[in-house]
Amino acid sequence: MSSQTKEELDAFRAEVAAYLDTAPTDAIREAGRKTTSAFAPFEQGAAWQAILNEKGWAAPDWPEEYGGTGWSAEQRTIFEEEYRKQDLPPLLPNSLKMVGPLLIDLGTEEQKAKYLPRILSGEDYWTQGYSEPNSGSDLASLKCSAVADGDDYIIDGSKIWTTFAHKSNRMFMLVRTSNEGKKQQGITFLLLDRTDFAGMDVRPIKGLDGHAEFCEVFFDNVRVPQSGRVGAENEGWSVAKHLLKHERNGSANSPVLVRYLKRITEAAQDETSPFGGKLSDDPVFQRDLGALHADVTTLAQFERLIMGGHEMINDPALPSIAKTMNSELIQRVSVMMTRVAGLEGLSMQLDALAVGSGVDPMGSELDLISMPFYLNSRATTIYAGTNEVQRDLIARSLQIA
Amino acid sequence: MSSQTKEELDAFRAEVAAYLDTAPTDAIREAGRKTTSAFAPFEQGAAWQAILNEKGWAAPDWPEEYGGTGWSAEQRTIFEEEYRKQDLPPLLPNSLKMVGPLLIDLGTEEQKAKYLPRILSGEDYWTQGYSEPNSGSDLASLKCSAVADGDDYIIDGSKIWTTFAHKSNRMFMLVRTSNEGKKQQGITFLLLDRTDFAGMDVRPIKGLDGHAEFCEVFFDNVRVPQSGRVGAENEGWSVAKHLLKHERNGSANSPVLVRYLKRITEAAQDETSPFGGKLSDDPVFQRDLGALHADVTTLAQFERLIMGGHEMINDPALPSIAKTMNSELIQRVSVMMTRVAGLEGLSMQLDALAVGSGVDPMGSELDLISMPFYLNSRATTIYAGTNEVQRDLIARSLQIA
Amino acid sequence: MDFSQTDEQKMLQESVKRLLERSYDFETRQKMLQSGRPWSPEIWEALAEMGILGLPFAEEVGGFGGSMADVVAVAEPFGAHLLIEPYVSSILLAGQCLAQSDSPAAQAQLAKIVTGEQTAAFAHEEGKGTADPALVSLAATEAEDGFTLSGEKRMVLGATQADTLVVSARTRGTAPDADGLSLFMVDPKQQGVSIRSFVTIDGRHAAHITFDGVQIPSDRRVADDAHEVLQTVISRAIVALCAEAVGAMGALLRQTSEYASTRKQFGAPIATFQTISHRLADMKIAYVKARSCLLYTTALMDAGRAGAPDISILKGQIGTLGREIGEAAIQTHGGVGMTDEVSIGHFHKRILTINALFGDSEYHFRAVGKSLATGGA
Amino acid sequence: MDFSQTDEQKMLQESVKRLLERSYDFETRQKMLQSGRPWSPEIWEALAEMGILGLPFAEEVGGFGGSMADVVAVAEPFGAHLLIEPYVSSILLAGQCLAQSDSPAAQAQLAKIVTGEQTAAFAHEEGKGTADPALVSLAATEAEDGFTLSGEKRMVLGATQADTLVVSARTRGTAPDADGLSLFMVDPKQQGVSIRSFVTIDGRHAAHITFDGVQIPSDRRVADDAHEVLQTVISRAIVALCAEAVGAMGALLRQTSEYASTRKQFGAPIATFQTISHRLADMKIAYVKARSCLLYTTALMDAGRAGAPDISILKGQIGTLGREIGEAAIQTHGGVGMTDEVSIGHFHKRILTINALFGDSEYHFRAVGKSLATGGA
Repeated sequence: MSSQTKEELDAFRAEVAAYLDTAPTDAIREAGRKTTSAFAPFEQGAAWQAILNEKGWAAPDWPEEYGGTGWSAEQRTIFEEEYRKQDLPPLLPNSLKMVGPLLIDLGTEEQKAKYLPRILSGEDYWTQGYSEPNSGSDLASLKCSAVADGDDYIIDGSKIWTTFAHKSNRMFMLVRTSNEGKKQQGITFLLLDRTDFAGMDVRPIKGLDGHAEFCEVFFDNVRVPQSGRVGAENEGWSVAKHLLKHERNGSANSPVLVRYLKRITEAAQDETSPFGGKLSDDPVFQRDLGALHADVTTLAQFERLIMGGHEMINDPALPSIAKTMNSELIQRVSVMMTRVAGLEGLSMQLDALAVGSGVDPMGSELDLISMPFYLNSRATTIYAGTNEVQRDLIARSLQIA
Repeated sequence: MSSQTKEELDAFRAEVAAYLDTAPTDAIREAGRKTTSAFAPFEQGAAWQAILNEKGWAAPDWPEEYGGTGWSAEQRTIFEEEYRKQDLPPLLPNSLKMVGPLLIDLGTEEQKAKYLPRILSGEDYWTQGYSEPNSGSDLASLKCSAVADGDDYIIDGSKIWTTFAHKSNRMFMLVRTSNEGKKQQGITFLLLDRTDFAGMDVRPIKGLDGHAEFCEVFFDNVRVPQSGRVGAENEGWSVAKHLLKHERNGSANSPVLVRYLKRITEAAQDETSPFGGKLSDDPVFQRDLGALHADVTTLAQFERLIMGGHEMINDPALPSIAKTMNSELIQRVSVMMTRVAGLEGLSMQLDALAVGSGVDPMGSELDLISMPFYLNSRATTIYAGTNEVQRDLIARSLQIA
Repeated sequence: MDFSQTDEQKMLQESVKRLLERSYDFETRQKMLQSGRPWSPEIWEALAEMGILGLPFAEEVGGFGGSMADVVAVAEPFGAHLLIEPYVSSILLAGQCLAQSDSPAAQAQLAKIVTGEQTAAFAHEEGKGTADPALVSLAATEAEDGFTLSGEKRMVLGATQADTLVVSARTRGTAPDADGLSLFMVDPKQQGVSIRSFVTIDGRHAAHITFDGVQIPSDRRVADDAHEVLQTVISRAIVALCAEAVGAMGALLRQTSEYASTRKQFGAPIATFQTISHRLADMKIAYVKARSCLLYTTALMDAGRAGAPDISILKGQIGTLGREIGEAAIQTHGGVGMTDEVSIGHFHKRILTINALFGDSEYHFRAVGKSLATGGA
Repeated sequence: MDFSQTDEQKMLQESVKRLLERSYDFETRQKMLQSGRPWSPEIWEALAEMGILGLPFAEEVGGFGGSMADVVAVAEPFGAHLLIEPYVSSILLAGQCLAQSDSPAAQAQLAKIVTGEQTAAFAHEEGKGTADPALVSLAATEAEDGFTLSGEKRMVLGATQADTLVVSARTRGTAPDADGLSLFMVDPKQQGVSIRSFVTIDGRHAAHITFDGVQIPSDRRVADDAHEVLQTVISRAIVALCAEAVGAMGALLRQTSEYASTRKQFGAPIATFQTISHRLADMKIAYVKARSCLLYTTALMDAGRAGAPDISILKGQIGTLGREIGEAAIQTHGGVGMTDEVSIGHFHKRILTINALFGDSEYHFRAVGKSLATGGA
């Protein structure tokens, strides 16, 4: 329970609000408004992280000794809420929500000292090397191999869906170090200090929205030091499972949806219904908005129960339930956004979308992001374990053996 | 293509309309208005069939030599349309759509002569003995056994979901005559001349709507003549598959849905929206009605393409597609009906529902049937092969081996 | 806000569960229904003895000053056991209306309700449902020394056995004015009151009640300017009804999981077929959503921060998610799920009933959207 | 009504398919898009030679008097190959508007369109979409010897390469009056016309066009009282667009079935997982529904019996079912389906575009319901 009084929390809220009103640059704000993905525009995301880090607020979730804020659950919620009252870019999740917490839990002291500060400052960006062209849902079938050679591993194979690999300077990955036993055995978790080792080749892949957000990375006899290993050799599967816990259970996902819905609702004040009157006064719009808002609210309620330590936190299916709910809601919100954008969503406007381009969008800024956001959000039910895999896991929790 | 001119078809329509305006008794009309299932109230359904049979119109789909009408596809459609302009009870399907066509295709001359006329006249009602308590979707695992003994079979076991078994005088059933080979082998198709053979016990099962529409039938050393067999011994599975074709592909299902939607639309003229004004003027009602009407119309379009001999008729998945579409639409229409009924749908009114009871319903007649219809229609995705089984079959048609 | 049950709530819930498991299993309930009895006086007495009837009332009137969370703790097992007794109608609706009143008649009546000696029914909904109290139009015309009631109330739960009716009526204005509403205590045996009783699909006894020039003395008006009282009382009753529904959903999820794990077709438990297992997963997601929304809204209410949109979100979610779970449970059970003999369909009918009372999910979702789009939420 | 293709239609469709398979495979199309070319003049010429450009026009203007079913027969393969050429915009929209006119200027222009020598674009939609022509508000003010156009048209397909624009405008009244609409032929290079070009998500070139006091001589007005002409022309174009969408849906169904049958995870083709196989089944059901609705509505149109609700049902169904199929195809393909490199997402974007043009499925379903509930259908 909270150790702060209502007055202290109000003061904290005021402090956060004041800071967020002044700290971000215009480019960072523009990047926030133009975010169409879980991944903000890269450069502005990194710049924003550096600014937050100077304030000491880059990673509220982390333990204080590693650069966290030491905030209470209420304070973290207040920070999230205030953050989402503005259109600020989300911080890039791979480093802060995945590698960082993992190293804090399982890394060596050397690894922590070397990597954590540069994660906080945004100097390092870690791309995730998990999936392979033939290992998607069936991740454990991965084949990209690492063969020990002296103090090094020699890596051969390829990784795909490595988000922002072409902008990253570091990579965490799963490699096959043994073909013995079950496929989950024989997997090792590696940290790569660079993404330009000799023999590494990064090919950006253009997505449906016209952006290259993810990449394929090819490894041809790439030599990397064994010191980058996290956990023991052939124990990488359990390291990855540990990390997934952080990825899925990291923090509140509802505030960003609340923000998008608010933008949609505001936009509807300026739109005309084809049946006459303002779109915001249209009963069908109101009904659909209400149903969607109810589900977003329930996601928030669920998240607050979890953060408040409700006993359902012990349910092993919880991360899968959270992932399923969140991803499917993102998609529904994105559809609602395209409904409001109408025809205006049909034009490709990569130039106007680029932060700092100075190109005005042809419609509103919400119209501008609607279709890229919709298209990009189709991936939410695919990445981080498809929702089919999640439902398998949820169902498993219901089995009466 | 039609051999009739537009004038001939118009004259035919007028003849049908005039007949349907006068032929049904009040009780039959009341039964029609109070039908909440694919099965009309039993007694009035049979009475109506007898009347239609006198006119020669009991089975328009049958070949003329067995009592069919010899109508063209257009005439059959016209008959269906005129039939559905009034709230007339559907004819009980088991006999007319299942056993009749099956006997016409596969029965012996003796069987045809003995059974077909009494099916047409409504004197005989055939209940279906397929499912067993442990053999539902997995019908081929059925265990109810028939052991040859002289010219007879001795039946032991039980059948369930036998619709109107407690009102029927005949039964067609699948029995196990052999345990050799695959489970589909060793099944035999039997006609039972009576449903009160010594050792037969019929237990009606009350449904969610409070009606006993289906039954469980127990067989304890029941002796029946082997002459009731259709097809060869152990060949019953292919006989049943042949029959399923008739069940699923029999005739147009959309007209009854069109009728229900019309009743809903008319009722909405008399209802008030909680947001003010008439329900029929409420945009949300209009949108939902429009989407549902579009789907009902598309079912009708699909059915007319099939009746018109479009090449898609050769698709082996067609019966499953038709069954899936139809059953899920019935359910959606029934939900819409309960929405219009509101609170009025919550009262159990078995007395008012009983044809001829003289008890006035507490709300409108549509309110009266809404909840029983909704509850009963939950079965449409379960019976005649669950929709899960249907989707398995549809998917099979897409497999690229 | 705290969302976990206190130890006291856990004990309370456990004791209710034990009582119902002992005396209110599904077969016992069905036998009572088939006998035509509108309720079990024995259970009512047991609930009175346990203090459950007095739970939501202040100590001054013999209650225990329980919170919304306390009521939710008992209402969940009520739903899981398909209770037909008039807890919501007599205690949370009629009783709470009386409790908001300082009229001596109301207080005297309330005392009998708290002890379980008598029950009351809340005659409020009209037409096909009265989602907003402002839509009430039953007329209370001022007359000599009182009022004359004329009009109809529908779906009055627990009316059959009620000793008194608490009736919402309009002394002035027309629907949808929030102004001009009053609450009256009416003796159901009074002249001009006609009661048409029936059983609801979820087994509760209820009635449509016609008031034909019913004379009510002034001192039986227990509240005027009653819109706010009605909203407060109905909001709390909605939370309790939703807790009943969540109890029913939990039972459906548990029973359907069990059935799917034991029922075999094609040589394997049907839970091993991915379509079934994913449907079970969807049921669980729906249940987690429903329960999260219930517990959060309950906490909001106890913190005095539950506005109309919060109640609408809860009511809308429960109706929608409950239907989803109920329909999935029936489909998974197959033919067996279509019968009156197993509890599955009864749970579903309970959920459908709760959805239809006090505005269905369609109404409430739209109310939420309207409030949002016009800047209200 | 007959719903099966005639032998002539089969031949026509086959020849279009062969042409596109030869010259318009996905890689070729993508290269053209990447090059920034708004179309392939070679394909356009080939279509002209095959008589496809003249297909829907009367023989007097060099056409072939084709039926709606004929157009549908060629539009399905257009959709299956993601054609970016302005067949709908130049032939079925602008061209058909001109064909309805007896003005000499219109006839002269039409002759060039039919031969493929020139193309035209239809400048009609405004704001975020103009579901009903009566909503047009671009002003055509009477001026000396003609009209002055002022206002904006959006999402003018094929505007980039068009030699002439056919513009809907209002000479009197205000939206939503059906009265007072006219059609004008405008030279895109004329003073006061500003064109902001862009590429649509489905690869078509289009523009927003501003008219700032553009002077139009009277003889360039090709229709007045044009609401009915607009409705007729747009209805036929909608059917053709829906045929494109159905072509795209068929391609998605086929390619996704193939992918699911070959892509292995957990040691088996993913089509063997019941969730995937049932999703494929749902895609097929959606496709059968979409195609049934298309063919039936086409036959209705050729029989002169397609009313506004019939067109709305088709447009609504195609938008809804198409989205369903497209989203299912992407999900089934997983990450690969999210890339620009395979055709799956491009088909989906084609379907989304068609849904948004001339009123989306939400609009049309509601229009159907409104018409029904108010006794119109």
